[in-house]
This record gives sequence, structure tokens and C-alpha cells, in this order.
Amino acid sequence: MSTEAIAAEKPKRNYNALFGLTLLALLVLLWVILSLSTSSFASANNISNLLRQGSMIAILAVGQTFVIITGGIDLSVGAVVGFATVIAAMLINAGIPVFLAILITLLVGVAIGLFHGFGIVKMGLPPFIITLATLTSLRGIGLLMTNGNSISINNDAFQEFSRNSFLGVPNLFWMVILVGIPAYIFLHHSRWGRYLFSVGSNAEASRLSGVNVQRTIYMAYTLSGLCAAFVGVLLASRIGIGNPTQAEGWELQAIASSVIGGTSLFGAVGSVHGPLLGAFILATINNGANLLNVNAFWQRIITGVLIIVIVYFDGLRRRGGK
Amino acid sequence: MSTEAIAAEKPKRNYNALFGLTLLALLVLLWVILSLSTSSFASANNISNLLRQGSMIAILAVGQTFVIITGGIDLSVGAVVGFATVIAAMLINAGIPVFLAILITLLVGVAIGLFHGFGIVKMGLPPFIITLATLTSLRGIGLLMTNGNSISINNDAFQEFSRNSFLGVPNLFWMVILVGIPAYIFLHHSRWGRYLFSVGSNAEASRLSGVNVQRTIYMAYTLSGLCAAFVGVLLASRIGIGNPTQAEGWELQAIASSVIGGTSLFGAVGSVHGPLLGAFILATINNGANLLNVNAFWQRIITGVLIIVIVYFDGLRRRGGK
Amino acid sequence: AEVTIPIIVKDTTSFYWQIVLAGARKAGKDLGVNVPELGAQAETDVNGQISILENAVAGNPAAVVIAPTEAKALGKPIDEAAAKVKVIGIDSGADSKAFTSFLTTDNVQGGRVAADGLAAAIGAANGGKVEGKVALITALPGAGSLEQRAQGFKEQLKAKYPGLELIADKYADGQATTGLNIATDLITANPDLKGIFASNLIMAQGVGQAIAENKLAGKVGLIGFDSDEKLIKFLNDGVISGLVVQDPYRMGYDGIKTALAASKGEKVEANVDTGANLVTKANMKDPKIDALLNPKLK
Amino acid sequence: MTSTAQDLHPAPVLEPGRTILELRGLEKKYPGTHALKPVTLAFKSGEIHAIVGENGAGKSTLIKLLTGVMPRTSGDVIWEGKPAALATPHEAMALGINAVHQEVVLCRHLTVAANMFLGEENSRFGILQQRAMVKEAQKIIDDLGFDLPAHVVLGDLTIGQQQLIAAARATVRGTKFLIFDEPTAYLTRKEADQLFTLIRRLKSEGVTIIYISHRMEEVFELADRVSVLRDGTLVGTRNIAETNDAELVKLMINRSIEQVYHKEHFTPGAAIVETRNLSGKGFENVSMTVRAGEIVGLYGLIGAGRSEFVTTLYGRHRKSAGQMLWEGKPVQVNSEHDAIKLGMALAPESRRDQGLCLNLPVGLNLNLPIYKRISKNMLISGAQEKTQADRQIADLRIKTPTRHALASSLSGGNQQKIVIGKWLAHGAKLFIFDEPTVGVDVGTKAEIYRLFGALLSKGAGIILISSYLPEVYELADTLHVFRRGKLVATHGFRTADHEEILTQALAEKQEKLGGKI
Ligand SMILES: Nc1ncnc2c1ncn2[C@@H]1O[C@H](COP(=O)(O)OP(=O)(O)OP(=O)(O)O)[C@@H](O)[C@H]1O
Ligand SMILES: Nc1ncnc2c1ncn2[C@@H]1O[C@H](COP(=O)(O)OP(=O)(O)OP(=O)(O)O)[C@@H](O)[C@H]1O
Ligand SMILES: [Mg+2]
Ligand SMILES: [Mg+2]
Repeated sequence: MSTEAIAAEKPKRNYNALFGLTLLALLVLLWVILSLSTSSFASANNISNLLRQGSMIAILAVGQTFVIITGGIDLSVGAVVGFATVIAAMLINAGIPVFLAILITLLVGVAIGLFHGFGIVKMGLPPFIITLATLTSLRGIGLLMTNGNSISINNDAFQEFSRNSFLGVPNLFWMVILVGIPAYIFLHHSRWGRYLFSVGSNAEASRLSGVNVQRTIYMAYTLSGLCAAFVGVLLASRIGIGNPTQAEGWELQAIASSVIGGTSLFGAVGSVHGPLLGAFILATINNGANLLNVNAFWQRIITGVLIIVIVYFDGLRRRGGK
Repeated sequence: MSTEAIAAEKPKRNYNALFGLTLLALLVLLWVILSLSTSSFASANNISNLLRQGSMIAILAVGQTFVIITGGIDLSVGAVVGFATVIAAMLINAGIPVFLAILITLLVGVAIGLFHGFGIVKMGLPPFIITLATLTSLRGIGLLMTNGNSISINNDAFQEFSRNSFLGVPNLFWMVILVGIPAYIFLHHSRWGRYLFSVGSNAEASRLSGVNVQRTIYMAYTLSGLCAAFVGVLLASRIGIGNPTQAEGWELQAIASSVIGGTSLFGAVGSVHGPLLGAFILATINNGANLLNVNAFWQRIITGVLIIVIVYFDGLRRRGGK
Repeated sequence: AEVTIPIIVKDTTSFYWQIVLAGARKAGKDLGVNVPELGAQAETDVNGQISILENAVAGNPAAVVIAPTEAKALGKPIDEAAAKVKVIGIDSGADSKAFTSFLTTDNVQGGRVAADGLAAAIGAANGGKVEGKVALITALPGAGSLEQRAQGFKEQLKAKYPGLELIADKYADGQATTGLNIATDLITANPDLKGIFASNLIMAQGVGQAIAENKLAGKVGLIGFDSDEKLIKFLNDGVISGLVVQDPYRMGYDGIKTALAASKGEKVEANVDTGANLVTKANMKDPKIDALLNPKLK
Repeated sequence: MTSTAQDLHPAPVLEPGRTILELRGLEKKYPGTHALKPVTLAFKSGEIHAIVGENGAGKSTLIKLLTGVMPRTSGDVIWEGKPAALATPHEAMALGINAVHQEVVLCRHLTVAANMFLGEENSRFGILQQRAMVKEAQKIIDDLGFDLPAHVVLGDLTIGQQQLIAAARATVRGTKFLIFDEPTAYLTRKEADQLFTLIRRLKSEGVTIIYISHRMEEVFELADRVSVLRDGTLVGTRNIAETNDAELVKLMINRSIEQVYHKEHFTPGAAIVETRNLSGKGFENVSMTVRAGEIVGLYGLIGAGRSEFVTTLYGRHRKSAGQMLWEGKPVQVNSEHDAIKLGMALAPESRRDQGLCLNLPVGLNLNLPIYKRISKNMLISGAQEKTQADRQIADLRIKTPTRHALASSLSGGNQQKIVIGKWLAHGAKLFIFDEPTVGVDVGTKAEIYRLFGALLSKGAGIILISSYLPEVYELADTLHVFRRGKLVATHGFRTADHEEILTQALAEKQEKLGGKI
């Protein structure tokens, strides 16, 4: 049905690039409209804000995309983000060097991802269920650790990071680039990326071709857990607290960004640039609605409608383009 | 892989009944343990409470199961419940007879289900996306209608209903029976039920065999929407207010109940009694934890772990029983 | 056997309610009462709280202390519970006449106090002129106490501070980050914004971050509600102009104490106001205020 | 030197020629099915060894054990003199054992080139050499004489073309031992010839080949030796020169068949369906008539548009022009439902994608079209559900423990019987069989052909699509030849010879034909 992906091979590349362009065009269109309709949108300051606001969901969406390409889903990412803020905050407050604290937090994310892989591969659980269970439990564990309290991080340098910019671009957005480029190379130009697609397309065929399907699945969830833990570190830096109830619902935002970016929930279709664009489209909608002082309730309605419209037209294009 | 459902065919029936029994045994085991470890669990009063508490998720889980059997998912049910409380509250407060108000609310649920069917069948959207979009938008619409406030329902008789019992059994539980029996007959003994399974297994093959696939999908989502709206009416009766933010996260509880009850998220596997048992197992865990004064945070952790354990053993049994 | 008095709060995952629970715990220890700590896991989970109340009553306690999430919705269940045990209300009201005693912060009053605090901060920053644009950020729609704070805030602005113009009344989704984003965008859209009221803990954390991030401490006044370590730090740094602080610890402690007395048939006061105080950098060292800011947890 | 193990499974007596792979007491039990009883067999380096047997005899199971897809229950596999565990496909491939599996198992979302190199990608510094791989893949494809682009997405190709790719990819992996499990099932003669050329070339390079097929003439054309499996037991191995068709069939099904192509002639009755200049996606201007009591055969190469034509008749796709008459009256068929109501039945070409609900019971699959009829007052009659399903299972000799077994647990040929069987109880006036005997054993084929006779005798008409010329040739009363979406020639029963039909289907020389109507 769907003509698809693997952007890197030639005719595909043109095609996918085109889709990237369609989305990019949408994003630019939104920007132009907002620049014309509000005085403040196009200010350097606001653009910085916008980049910051979209960054975290963008990184989550990239991790989520790896999982979705294999035909799975990771509902736990929001909970992992919240949990990671707690871990990072506790470690930093315990006086552990920031660098080490971040490393340990990332390893926790990796461990959670490995656990998901284990549940899926060894225990035969559906991804939806194992990650749903983690979502539930992880918030509980975080709440136990903090007793419902927020942990105030007593390290100003750590907090400065997410506020500052480098070459005029907010550090948070640099982090998107830091994640995005290796992710792009990994997904579109390495054999591991190729295996993510092949497993999502036909796990049995991949296995028969000698692809280590189990390892590929472990890898996808580990990367998603890693991205989520990384976002947790960034969030801890940005809001300066560790709190396990934060980032609630971000999993759905990440999934929505990914799908808006052209990822197919049936697996085997997706890219890295798509989810990034998807996340910034959603961030722009929220930013614009705030600037225009649109009622918060309308924002929800508009977001829902836009998700339907974008995914519908993407589907049309996909079928038509065949 | 998965050995199959459709309780009505004979050795299947025995087999499925056996699975029903396994779950039932688990439920009874929980009850026995709780009766022994707390003085209050086995009281008539508490059993009434327990039945009331599990009822709403149980009904949602039945609707959700129809959808999951077709290979889909309905993330909107929680939002539909919240929205339905608003509709019911507004109508009743506007002086419309309760009976009519309920009917209209149910029709709203049907309309939402039809919209989902439309999105999936005609617009080609993935179920996850269209129902996610509805989830987002519907809460927004409800908030707009209520301006973020709760609507107090000024009809005491309506509220009495969910509080009262009939023959010693809480009315809410009677509602489970009212939904469960037709649902059982529908799913396991009517051809529509068979079509749900066949569409979930292979839509194209069903279609070429003369099954109206589109109508079957419309039907599944409509039933899910209807169940959700019905639960919305019950919730409005129970809490006496209309508030669109209610029932948050109930979609995940409904899905979890359904999966604990043996429904496969890959479609074509499921029953009616399974999700009902699943819902009451989850309700028992919460009820018991409250009675035992287990920390609320531990409750989450336990719920997550139990979901993994139950689904894992169900999977084992399923594969082993082959 | 030991006397059991469960306490049911609105949201066990929030720090504010943890302080209430801590007060109740201390009272339990002091008075030799077993105090199960119960509560929903979100302020909006009305149905969950009703179930918890039902379960608590089923355990045949001496009395129940509850902070109702929703006035109307909890009315009937509280009536029903009161038929079996004494019910003590704390924090927020419910449509029930069955409370034996009621200890509350008036959230509407809290909103008024916030408006006063914001007006004072704006005045101080602008040479005494209390005028300009202000905004209100509410964590979640549909939570009763937050609605009451908003109501009090808006009433007071209208009544006492005609110079302050409420240009935005925004709802977030309970996430600090969303509060941060909304505040940033409001500041961007309204460079002349003078003040913000963030009506609960988590919003104040997010909005405080936005003000710190944009280096607007002292230029944009911010009033928060409730306190924790992070907010006190913001207060110290001048990022937050003031916090409306209730006395959750006392609510918990006195709730249990009153409940025990009531269960023994002693006469208790029907209504107790535990007060809402405005804390600023100036008064935060007061012993009384300091006790509110640093409740003895555990 | 006698160990118990060797007593049980003595090493087979080797004929001259190095033994490359040896099976000693290889056995496989599925829960409830003893699919392969201990098999002892040696394969010689450089031979083409055919394996034949009924559906469900255990052929694919044997292959799955050899390629590490499934773990064996017991027994040993000796590869070049050393025992091999063969626990994973990767291990088998590392040894040089590759297979083209029975159902096309490739990734339809990946490109042809990506599929060919799957698991064996060329990369430099961790970066895939994509351009080089596409180029190399294209070279291999061109070399083999397949006319296919390497950069398109696999899912855009027809099943047959995908099958060719599957064959091509197995050859590029340092293969010493290559297994084909019914590779020609979806191929026409031309593609089959291309494949045979490939197989012979591999043989000359010293590759050992196992060739599984239900088509006897292919076995005689290609193989050096042939082994026969019956019910999981190896019943004999023969040198091809020392055996014949009849002996093999006898070994396979334990009885003899005089005539596979059972053909009954009836006088054609009234027209059931007639198309006038019907056009649609993949075909244009097709006019034909199907009468009661006749088999209309459609022959053509892969992608000639026959499937598209019949699925359009059946309402699955929209026609773009032309007219359709049902029993003389113009009709509009807008959905499968309309078609079924008129009296059409379609057994589609891909049982996996279109024919079966694989993870549902056999009984449900068989009853799917008739649930309306066996329901009363909305409820299904359990008794009828049982009798209907059991009757089809008995009539068609579907090899399944009970009607409750999942369709996926049946062997390929038995699955095919379900696809056909579901329409028999339903009844119809026009039966459309799209490649009905793909993967079906000789015995069953004969049964299916007899079934055609029975349907015709009841006054039904049949459209039979086959890419296997002998089949349509021997069965069709009217044989239409399709080429590139057009109906290019029509013949009566045995009025043209194979050569002529093949040329028409191929028609390398432009429009020389077409007159022969
Ligand atoms: N996964 C499985 N689980 C249970 N039984 C199986 C499974 N796969 C195959 N079988 C059974 O094992 C037997 C042998 O099947 P196999 O696929 O090897 O037959 P085959 O000789 O390849 O037949 P065909 O010619 O139809 O392809 C059959 O009875 C089949 O039903
Ligand atoms: N989904 C599709 N989209 C676009 N073109 C298609 C599609 N399916 C088939 N085609 C094209 O339509 C033409 C007819 O294909 P069809 O499958 O009907 O051929 P066929 O004669 O039945 O061959 P086969 O023996 O492979 O079944 C071919 O050129 C094919 O590539
Ligand atoms: Mg086979
Ligand atoms: Mg075809």
C-alpha cells in the first residue's frame, strides 16, 4: 500500500526529501502567517523560545520513531523523562559531578529500554503493554523516591545550561542537532537503521535473512529510553527540579509528532527529519496560540483537528505518489 | 501464533472457559487473601463498593475489546466519558427528561464512534491517530462548553441511581450485566461478532469473502463510543457533576483490563468475560491496597508489575496450550 | 484496638498534600491514632476520591478526615459516610451539611490575597503606580480549588485595582514546562506585562523559571501559591514577589485532632479558618511564617 | 565402533561423490503434529536433489530445520563431516546454506536492492554503500536476465517478480547449498526458464541444490536424484534416470492416479457473465463471455492483468470503462458484496494476503461467506457451523486435527483447500479461481480438477487463471491469452499448441498475432 521510506536510496530520496519539503513548507507557512498576524512572533527572542519549546518533544519523537519503525510503540517515554529528572536531581544534589550524574541518568534510561526489549523479546509481551506497565510503575517509583515532593536542584551552572545560547541558538536546540545528526546517519545510512526498517516490514523475513531481530528490537527501545532520559536531563536543567509527575502525556505528543512527520504506526516507514519537523509544527501551534492569546481550550481543539488534517494529507500524498 | 478465541466454538469454548477460570481463580484468590488479611474486605458494604468501583472500567473495557479485536484501538474513551458527563449534565439541567437526556448522550457517543469509523475507513487514518485527535479535541470542546467549570446536576433522582442497589447488588453492577450479556451474545454468537474477528485477522480476506469490512469497523467504534457515553452517564450520576476533565487515563485502564482479560492487541483474539474479569481484578487491587493502607505510590508500582505478570502468564498459557 | 482515623486528600502526588499528610501523621503519633493516608492521584479524579471514601468508611474507622476534590460531587458520598462515622472536612468545602467540623483555607480569600500581593509588587517596581497588564495562569481546568483562587483573584482586581488589566487567563496541563512556555509566550506577546499570578505550586515553578530565564526578576511581578524549597529560593532571588501560603500542616494535624475529639463525642468547633498568608522576602524570616515555609515533615 | 545412536540411525550408504550434508535421524514434532519422522539422507556436492511429497508431507519442515528457522526435535545434521547445530538462520548462512522459502518472505517496504543485501550489507566505516549496492544488485538481476529495476520498492512488484528477487538474492550470499521451496509456484514458463538457467549455472559452479516442487516435469527436467516424503517419512530416494512419473506419484500418495487433468466436457449453456470492452487499472478493452458448464482459462505472463481483470469483475476495483452483463442483463458491480449477491465466488491468488484469516480457526474460515445463511434471528446456529465446516474438511480431505485448529498451522496446500472450500457450501454461478493449484500436490490437484467438473455439472461457469500453461491448456474450454493488460488471442480446447500460446503471451514481435480469434 504505502510506498515507502529509506530516504537514502536514490529515487526514494528525492521522494522523501519532497515530503520533508511539504512539511517544511507547512512549518514555514505557519511562521509566515504568525509573523504577519503578530508583532512578536518574528522577534529573535521568540524564535529562541520556540526552538526551546519544541526541542524536548523533538528529541523524544526521534527515539519514539525508531521504535515505531520496528512496528512497536513506547508509551513510557513521558514517565522516563519524569523519572530521569528525579535521578538527575538526586545525584546532583548528592554532590556527584554533573557530568557523572548525567551519565548515570542516561544509563538508567538505557536500562529501562533494555527492560522493554527484554519484555518484548523474551517474555513475548506486546510493546503497548510492557511500556504501559513501565509508565505506571515508574511514576510510582519516582513518587516513592521523592515522596511527592519536587527536588530543587542546587546547582546553578546546571540550570544555566538550558537557558543559555551558543552562536545565538539556544543550547536546547543544539541538543536537537546533537541527537538528530547521529540519528539521521544511524537510521538512513547504517545497517542498523536498515534493520529497523526490515524488522518493521517483515520480522520473519529479516530473521531468515540473518538479521538479529531480537537485538534490533533491544536497540530500538534502548535508543528510545536513552533519548527519554536525555530529555529528562534537559528538563531537569530547564525547570530546575526533579519531579516524577512531570512530562505527563509527552508520550502522546512524541507519537503525534512522529506520525505528523510521516512515520507509519504500522511500521517500516519513517525518517529522522520528519518527527523533528512534526515536533516543531506542534510547538509552533502552541506558541502561536499563546501569542495570539487563543483560549487554551481552543488550542486543544485546533491541535486535534490539525493532527487529523496533516496525517490525512500525508496519507493522500503517499497513496497518490505511488 | 496465538491460539484462538471465539468462545462459542466447542473445544474452544472449553478452552476459553478454562482461561476464564484461570482469571476467575486469580480474582477469587485475591479475594480470599484480602478477606483473611483485612477485617473489612469481606463485608457486604465493601463488596458493594468493589462492584461499583470496577463497573465503569468494565463497561469501557468491553467496548474497547470490540475495537481491539478488529486490530484497532480507541484512545478516546476516557475523553468521551468526560464529554458525556457534560452533555448529560447540561441536558438534565436544561430540564429535559432524564430518559431523553440519557438517550441523547448515548447518541453523541454513537456519533463520535461513527466519526472514528469515518476517519479510519474513509480517510485512511490509523485508529491510534484519529482517536488520539478526538481525545485532544473532545476535552477542549467540553472545556469550552463548561468554561473549565463543573456543571452541578440539579436532579437528585438521577444521582440516587448510581448510589442505590437492587436485590442487594449495586445498580452500577447491574449495568455491567445489562451491557455484558448482550455483548457476549453479540461477540460470540452472532455473525457480527465473527466478522469482528475475521476483520481483525485479515481484512482483505474477509472482504473478498463478502464481509462488509467498512461496516464492521464502523460497528466496532460505534459500540465503543456507545459504551463510553453510557459510562459517562453513569459517572455523571455517580459524581453528580458534568466535567470534561473527568475520566482522564481511563482509556489506558480499559485497554489494560482488556489485555489482562486475554485480548490480543494484534487483533482477532478476545472475549467479553475476559475484560470484565480484568477490570474487576484491577479494581480489587486498588480496593485492597486502600484497605491495607498501602501507599498510593506502591499501588501504582504493584499495578504495573501485575499487568506484566498476568499478561506474561496468559501468553505462556496461550503458547503452551497450543 | 487502636483508633483508626483515615485522612483523604485530593492528590497524593503533590507536595502540598504531602504536608497535610505529614501534619496528620504527626497528630496520629502524638494522639496514638492510626492514620491511613489516602487520596486520589490527581485533583481532577473525583470518581477516584469517592471510591476511596467508600473504601475508607467500609473499614469502620472512628472518623474520617477529607479534603473534597469537588464540592457538589462529594456532597452525597459525604452525607452517606456521615451516616456511619463522623466526617471532618479540611481545605475545601462540599455540598453537605454533615460535616462535624470544617477546617479550611478559604481559596477565594487566597486569590484575593494574591491580588493584593501582586498589586503591592507592581507598585513597588513602578514607583508606587499600580497599573498595567497582568496575567493569570491556572495549572489545570476543572479543579475546584484552583477555580476558587482564580475567582478571588479576579474579584479583587476588579474591586480594588482598576489600574490592573487582566489580559490573559490561561490554563496549562499541569506540567511545569507548559507553565514555563505559556509565561514565556505571554511575556513575548506583551513586553509591558507587569505581573503574573501562578495559582499553584507547579505553575509557580514553571513561571518562575520563565522569569528567571528572561532575566525579568523585579520587572514582572509573580505571585505563587503554596511553597517548597524551589519557590523559597525563587523568593530569595527576587524572581517571585510573593507566595500565598496556607497552613497545610496545621490542617492535617488539627483535622485528626478534631476528628478524634468528635469521635469521642466531645464538642468541636464547626468552622475553623486556618488562614492564607502572603509571604514576601520581607516577612519570610518571621518565626510564624518560617514555620509555614518549613513544615516539620516526617 | 557401534554406538547406540548409530545403531538407531546408521549413516546412509554413500554413492560416489563427496557428501556435503548428511541428515541422521532428523525429526520434528510440533505440538499435536509429528511433522517429520526421523529422516536419514545424504546430499552430494553439486547435485540437484528434488524433494517431492503431498501437502503436509513435511518438505517445508525439513527445509526449516536445515536453515535454522525452527529447532529440531532430535537427530543430527552433519555439514562437511562436522555436526552443525543450525540454531539460527545466521548460523546456517555462515555455513553457506541458503533458502528461497515457500511463501515469498521479503520486506515489501524495502527496495529490491535492500532486500537482496539484507543482512549482508556492504558498508564502509559503518556507512552503507547504498549506491554501490543498488548498482551491484542491478548487475546481478540483469545477469540473470530478469527485467527488473533494483531501486524500486519491493511491494510495487507482483508476487511473481518478488519470487524472482527472492531467488536472485539467495545466489549472492556465498552459497554452497541452496534450497528452493516451490520457487515456480508463481512463475510462468518464461520466468521458470530463467530460474532453471540460474539453477543449472549454480550447479555447474558446484553448488548443491535442493529443489522442492509439485510439478513433476520440472523435477524430471532438473534433478539428478529425487527423494519422496510421505506423512513425514522418507519413503525412498531414486536416481532420476531410474524412475518415472507414475512411480513417484505412487510413492507420494500411496495410490496411483491415471490422469491428473481430469476434464469433463459439458455443452455450454447460457451466458453467465459477459464483458464488453471492459477496462480498468492494469487491463483494457477486454471482452469475453463465460457460459454455464464451461471453463474459461486466462493465460498470460506475470503482470499481464488477469488478476486485475477478475478482481474488477468481482467489484474489488472500479472499472474505468466498458460494460458487464450478468445473465444477459447489464449490471453494476460496485463491491464484492454485489458480486457475491449476483452469484460470483473468488478464490484469490494470494492465500496469505487475500485468502485466509490465518490466526483464526479453519472452521471460521470455511464458514465466513455463509454465516448469514447459518444464522437465525441474528444468532449463529452452532450445529450448522459444525456440520458445514466438517463437511468441507472431509470432502476436500483437508489435513487438520479439527476445525478448531488455526489456519496458520496447516501446510500450504491444505491452506489452499480452505480458500477454495469456503465457496463450495456457499454456492455460486460463476467461480473465479486465481492460481488455485499453486503449491498444491498432485493428488489434491486431481481432486480440485474433479471438483471443477462437479461445479460445471451443476451448471456453474468457471474462470481459471493459471500461469502454469499445462493446467489451463488441459482444462479450459476457451483459453484467452493476456498480454500487457490486453486480451490478445483466444483458443478452443486444445486447438493451439503450447508454443503458439507461449509466443502470443510473450509476443516479442509487435502485434504480429491477434488474428486467431
Ligand atoms: N508451526 C506449525 N505448528 C504446527 N504444525 C505445523 C506447523 N508448521 C507445519 N505444521 C504441520 O506440519 C506438517 C508438515 O508441514 P510442511 O509445511 O512441512 O508440509 P509441506 O510438505 O511443505 O507441504 P506443502 O506442500 O503443502 O507446502 C503439516 O501437517 C503441518 O500442518
Ligand atoms: N497495486 C498495484 N498498483 C499499481 N499497479 C499494479 C498493482 N497491482 C498490480 N499492478 C500492475 O497491474 C498489472 C496487472 O497485474 P496483475 O496482478 O493483474 O497480473 P496477472 O496477470 O494476474 O499476473 P500474475 O500472474 O502475477 O498474477 C501489472 O502491470 C502490475 O504491475
Ligand atoms: Mg511446504
Ligand atoms: Mg495474478
